[in-house]
Amino acid sequence: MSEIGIVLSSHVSELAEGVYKLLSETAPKVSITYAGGTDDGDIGSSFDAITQAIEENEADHILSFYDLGSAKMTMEMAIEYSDKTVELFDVSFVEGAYTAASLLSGGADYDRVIEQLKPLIIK
Amino acid sequence: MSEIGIVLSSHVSELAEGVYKLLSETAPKVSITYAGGTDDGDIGSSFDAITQAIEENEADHILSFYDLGSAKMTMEMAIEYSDKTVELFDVSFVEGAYTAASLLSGGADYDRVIEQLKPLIIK
Amino acid sequence: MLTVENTKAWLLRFAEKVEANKAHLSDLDSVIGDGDHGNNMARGIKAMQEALESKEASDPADVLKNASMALLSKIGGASGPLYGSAFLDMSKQAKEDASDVSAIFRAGLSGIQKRGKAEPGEKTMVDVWHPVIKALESGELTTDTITDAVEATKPLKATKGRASYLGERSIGELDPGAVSSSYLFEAWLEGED
Amino acid sequence: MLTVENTKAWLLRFAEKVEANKAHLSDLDSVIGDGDHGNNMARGIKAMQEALESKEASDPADVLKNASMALLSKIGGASGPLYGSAFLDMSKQAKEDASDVSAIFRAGLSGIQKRGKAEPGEKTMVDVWHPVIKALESGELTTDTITDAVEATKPLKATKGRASYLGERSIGELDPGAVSSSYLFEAWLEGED
Ligand SMILES: Nc1ncnc2c1ncn2[C@@H]1O[C@H](COP(=O)(O)OP(=O)(O)O)[C@@H](O)[C@H]1O
Ligand SMILES: Nc1ncnc2c1ncn2[C@@H]1O[C@H](COP(=O)(O)OP(=O)(O)O)[C@@H](O)[C@H]1O
Ligand SMILES: [Mg+2]
Ligand SMILES: [Mg+2]
Ligand SMILES: [Mg+2]
Ligand SMILES: [Mg+2]
Repeated sequence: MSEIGIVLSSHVSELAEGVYKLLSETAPKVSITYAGGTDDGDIGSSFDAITQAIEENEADHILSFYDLGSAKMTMEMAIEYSDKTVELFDVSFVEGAYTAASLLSGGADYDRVIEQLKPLIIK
Repeated sequence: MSEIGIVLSSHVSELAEGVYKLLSETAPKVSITYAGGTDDGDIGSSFDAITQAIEENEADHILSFYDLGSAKMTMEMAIEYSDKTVELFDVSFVEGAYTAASLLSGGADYDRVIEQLKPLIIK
Repeated sequence: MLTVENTKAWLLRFAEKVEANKAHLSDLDSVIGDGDHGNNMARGIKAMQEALESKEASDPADVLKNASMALLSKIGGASGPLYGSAFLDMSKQAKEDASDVSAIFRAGLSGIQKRGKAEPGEKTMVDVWHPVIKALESGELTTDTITDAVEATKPLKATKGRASYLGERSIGELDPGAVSSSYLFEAWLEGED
Repeated sequence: MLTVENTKAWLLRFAEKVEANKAHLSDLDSVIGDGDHGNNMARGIKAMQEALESKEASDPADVLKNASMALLSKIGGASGPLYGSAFLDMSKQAKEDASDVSAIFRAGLSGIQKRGKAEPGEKTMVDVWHPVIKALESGELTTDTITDAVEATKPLKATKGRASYLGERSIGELDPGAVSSSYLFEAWLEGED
């Protein structure tokens, strides 16, 4: 298992699950957890679900990715309430998370991942 | 209905469906169709499914978005075989498609959409 | 001066207004957003009402904190972490000094801005909080201040939140979060009578 | 000179090699990609075999076109549109002149490059197609040419396809698409004996 994990936060349950599948195929040894949609299954974000995704992740150092602004803000709140080190990236959601997962899975170190994420900052 | 439609091409069925849901909520009057995964439901892209998404879209002028490179190449092949005008954007998948859908739904014209997509080019 | 009683009463009046205007809030949001602000707020204030009834509160700070947690957990949209942050920071300030209401609201605004990074003029709830608090600080807050602040969001172009994706197209509509925030302040004013 | 018969026989030998090395191809892909290249190719060549058996072909161009459609539709990975484009352009060239095999393969390479925009040295199947076609054009193609081309992908850093996400980490491994392409050319050479 990679020491660094990935948490995904999306507005839509299927979207979060889909990105998880895409990443898992290429990075089976990276702990990837996700939250998508509200607690009722509507489109939106759930503080509890995001908190759970952070806590359930096997890593204590987490890189996190989100689709739209409100998933970011809810993630930020969850981060404030968590004891883990969770970094939030304003990068392209799918491409950023895929890049991080590939690199971590290939054994790249933290600095290398950060460097490769830079060109994907779009928010 | 907007005269311009949106086609999504993803490697994962849930991912395509999830982005579709995210866009539809905000842009109910834009025709949005999608293809995700292989014909067997595996991770990958299906020429037939992408072709179908293009043909089933109510618009003849289509803006298309993809997650990773191979969904792009398969989309390109489908575009060559189609009679419709389909433009492919090398932008961030979720954010680019969401931007286009929001703008089209708000009645923005083609040039405005293109201009707003420019800063999202990352591939 | 905030007390457990007047804080609860104020928030329950806020909840009533949101409930009564749920469809209106969603309609506004469907023009420049995704059409869920009314549902989001209704879900949040329902959880807030339940929390106010079921949770012990020894001081107004507790009341505000319980409200914060309910709104944060249940709203589900951008307004969730925003109202959540506002009430959390109001709670902290109320803990320090429950008598200075302006300072408490000021802390709420700074919580919203810390979270959402919006300045006045970006067509968000900040455009209600900001002028309302200024008026409150100078002892001049009336319902007109609130109504005017809401109306003033119409000509603004959104540069934060979902509406910002519309660019110029966001001009000419009220901001949904500004409207829901106006209910909070109207509910407050009604308690001041 | 391509004929309906030798084209079919060649593609069936290619199919056999892919089938026999399916696990190997996926293993290679799991190191620098997503581990599906063997499954992808196996799915594609199965559809290709079925098409070769069931579809009428009046000339070798038809055979290549049927193969193209099957691979394009069924592979499901990046190699789908790439092999699909290669066979489509080979078919077009074979329609013009079925006797010039080098020109046919050259058209296939240009189809791959038109689609995937890869130049030699980017650690893709192009790194097999390119030197093999050069050797073919100068009448010097041997199995060694093919093996060497495949081996030469090891030290390369991938800058196209999924492996490119790995950057430096892609160095030191064979490119899966280069290996599957080597089967196509080995199968061709075996027909030349
Ligand atoms: N960054 C921000 N700062 C302040 N307020 C914001 C911000 N983003 C959104 N808002 C407010 O949130 C409201 C929308 O809330 P809501 O519809 O519940 O969330 P969502 O946009 O996620 O669907 C907007 O009308 C605006 O007032
Ligand atoms: N842009 C490209 N140009 C040429 N070949 C490419 C390109 N992208 C990928 N490939 C080839 O495709 C192979 C991977 O195919 P496959 O595993 O079936 O697809 P995917 O990467 O979508 O899972 C790579 O090993 C490489 O040879
Ligand atoms: Mg909304
Ligand atoms: Mg919403
Ligand atoms: Mg692969
Ligand atoms: Mg694949």
